[in-house]
Amino acid sequence: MTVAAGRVIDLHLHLLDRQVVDPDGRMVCKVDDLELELDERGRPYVTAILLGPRALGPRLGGRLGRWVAAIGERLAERDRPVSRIDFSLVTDIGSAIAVSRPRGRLDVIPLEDWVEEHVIARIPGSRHESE
Amino acid sequence: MRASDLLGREVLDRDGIRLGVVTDLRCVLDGPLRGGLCAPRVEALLVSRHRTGSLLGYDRNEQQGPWLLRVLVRLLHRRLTVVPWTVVETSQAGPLARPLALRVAAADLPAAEGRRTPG
Amino acid sequence: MIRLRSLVIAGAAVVAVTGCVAPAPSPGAFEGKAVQTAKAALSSVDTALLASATAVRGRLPQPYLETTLSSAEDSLSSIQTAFDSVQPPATATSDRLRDTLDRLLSRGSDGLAQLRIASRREDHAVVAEATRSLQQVADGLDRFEQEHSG
Amino acid sequence: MKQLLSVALGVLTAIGGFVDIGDLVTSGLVGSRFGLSLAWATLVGVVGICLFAEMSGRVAAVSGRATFDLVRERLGPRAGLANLAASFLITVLTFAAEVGGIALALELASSVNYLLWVPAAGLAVWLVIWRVRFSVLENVFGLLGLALVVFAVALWKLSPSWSDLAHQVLAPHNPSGEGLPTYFYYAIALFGAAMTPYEVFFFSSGGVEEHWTKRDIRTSRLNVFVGFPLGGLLSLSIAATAALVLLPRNIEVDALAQVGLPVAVAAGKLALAAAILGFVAATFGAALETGLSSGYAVAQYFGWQWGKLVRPREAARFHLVVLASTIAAVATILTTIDPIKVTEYSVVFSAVALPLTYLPILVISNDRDYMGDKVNGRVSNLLGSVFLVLVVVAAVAAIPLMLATKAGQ
Repeated sequence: MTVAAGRVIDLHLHLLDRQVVDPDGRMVCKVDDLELELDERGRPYVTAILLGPRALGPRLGGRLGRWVAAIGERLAERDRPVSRIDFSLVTDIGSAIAVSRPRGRLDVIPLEDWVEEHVIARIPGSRHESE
Repeated sequence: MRASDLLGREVLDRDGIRLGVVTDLRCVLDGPLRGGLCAPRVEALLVSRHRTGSLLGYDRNEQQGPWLLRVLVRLLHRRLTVVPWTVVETSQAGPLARPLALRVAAADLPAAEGRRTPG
Repeated sequence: MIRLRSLVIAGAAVVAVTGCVAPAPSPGAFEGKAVQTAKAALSSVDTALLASATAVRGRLPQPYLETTLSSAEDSLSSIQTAFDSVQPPATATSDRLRDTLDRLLSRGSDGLAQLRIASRREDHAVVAEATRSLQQVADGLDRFEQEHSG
Repeated sequence: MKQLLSVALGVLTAIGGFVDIGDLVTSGLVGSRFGLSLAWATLVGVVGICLFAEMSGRVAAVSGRATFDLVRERLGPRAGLANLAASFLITVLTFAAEVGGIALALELASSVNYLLWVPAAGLAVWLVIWRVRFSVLENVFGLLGLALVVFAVALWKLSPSWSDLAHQVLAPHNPSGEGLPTYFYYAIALFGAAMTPYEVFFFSSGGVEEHWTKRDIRTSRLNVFVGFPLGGLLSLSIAATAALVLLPRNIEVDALAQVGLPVAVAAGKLALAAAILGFVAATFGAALETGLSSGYAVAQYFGWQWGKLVRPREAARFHLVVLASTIAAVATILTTIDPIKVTEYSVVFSAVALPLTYLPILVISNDRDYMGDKVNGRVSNLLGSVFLVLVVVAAVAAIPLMLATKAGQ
């Protein structure tokens, strides 16, 4: 599905909770929430994809949602804002949302990097493809 | 503002009558050009009595099968209203009123057409 | 949604609890429990008999035989423990019922132990003897079940 | 020719991969207690899993999205998370049952207590997931699982009255003098054993990993429509041998050893060795599938990189979940809880959780935004709706029946 200007989409049905993939086909994250800003005529438009527990938590709602958000807060480096991918990087809206920058250079998933470095990389064989 | 700030919000019409809750944001890709795409701009709110089952898509698509599910979901969403963003009260700037208030009466709003969403 | 999860957990908890033996309140319920016990015990004894007979015909490898016999023994012993932990109602009939069944279960346990030991030693004479005794236990359990199931 | 071979391979692995510890235990148990009078439940379950797997395979091929991606998209993050929690717990419970099954099968071959085999089995499963390529593991264990065909051979050697067996299947009645609740409780267990959700997670995730396209839909259909029913026949053979050998001797299956006994009675040592090989392969293969599926479900919900085609480092959180599930599964069995009981609960809870994944797949396979012209046809939708009702009825009835019958006692 390619996107033409003027196409109509329903944000919740067609954008939220979809998989974000990078140009190498690697999975980046889910669209946990969307950042909106008002244009000069007071109409909201999408400026970024928000991700991570601090974006997902409020959408879960209730006590569980607060927990998720609080855990995200604890894990995040101090003063680091909620992870976002600017909408200018989005190249396609289909069954997945394509972005133009490789996962490694988006710097939005610190937990994956931490698990990779401190757990998985220490297990022998983690650098090789399967045989 | 986040999309989730709008979704699930109650909507009242000019006379304070409850219309339902926001189940989705209908957007047109004609916002400011950012990168390769125009940013999706919120054109209208989809307002229904309940949130349950709205994501299944049957409330917006008359053809989608199977029959059994379509009937069940549409029963829940008998009244899906499309509220153009232009009639949403945003004058008091800053954070949007909670619940959302409209500048028109419920009766003046068009019911959603049954045809599938373009996309 | 939270409800669903708690339902699953509650379900698992109830299952865990009801799996234990409840005290038998009435003579009728006690008899029912005894019949259930006899039926389960018969299953264990007959399993051992079938495995042993198949091995005698040279159709069952030794490790398989040993595993089958010891698991039959384990399950009979837990059946007996469960039955013995039930408080019988204070009637002469219930006491007689309990004595009869308990004797059968004990003879079954002895027979199974004997069969397992003899099978491991491949002592054919003792295997034959244990088989005969277990066959009697099986007949006894079968009769017990017939007599007491309404 | 090469294509024909690969199709044949796919079908054979689908047959061998169909049976797992849940099918082994439930089929043996039901056969020994109810004869073939519950065969209809297996047949219904097989039709259901064909339908379900075909839809999710088609969705994977057309949209490139696996099952749990869609669960979150269609149910939203909140209901999706509750769904994830339930599905994940049941998948890990099934994983534990499979690990227990491997250990029990190895005990049958060695007479070394199964508890000693459990850590080794868990380690082996994890190593294979960590190091071995997807296609290799799928093919090897699927093909070895075909050894279970000895149950069909044993059935034939028992030379039963076929008309009598057919009568039991076609005119179902409850022969055992056990209550109707117990009868229907085991009907749901058989249904759950055939339609386990993890099979669908695995099947659709595999399709996405192997980059299925519209052109692969036909192959996937062939695997499903030929492989699964033949796998179901294996299940029925197990039930039939139990019905012929164990039922008349008052033996009610409560151990894996009893399931294999009819094979020894009918066909001797060599056949029994094949049966044990089949047990090990079927449970090992299913342990791999459930272990991977636990990772798939979590990673797909949260949008993490998952899969076996990338280096483990590139799917770090996915591999962490798989590792944690493996440890949890091994720990569960090491509590000395009876693995057969774990299996019995896992198939019933599978039936309880089934609507959670079935519904989103049914919806998406009708959605033209995803599927284009590959949406469900009339027949698929008719059957799909019938099964939606069945799946919901089974899920709702399962827990009350479990309580009423004290889990089938």
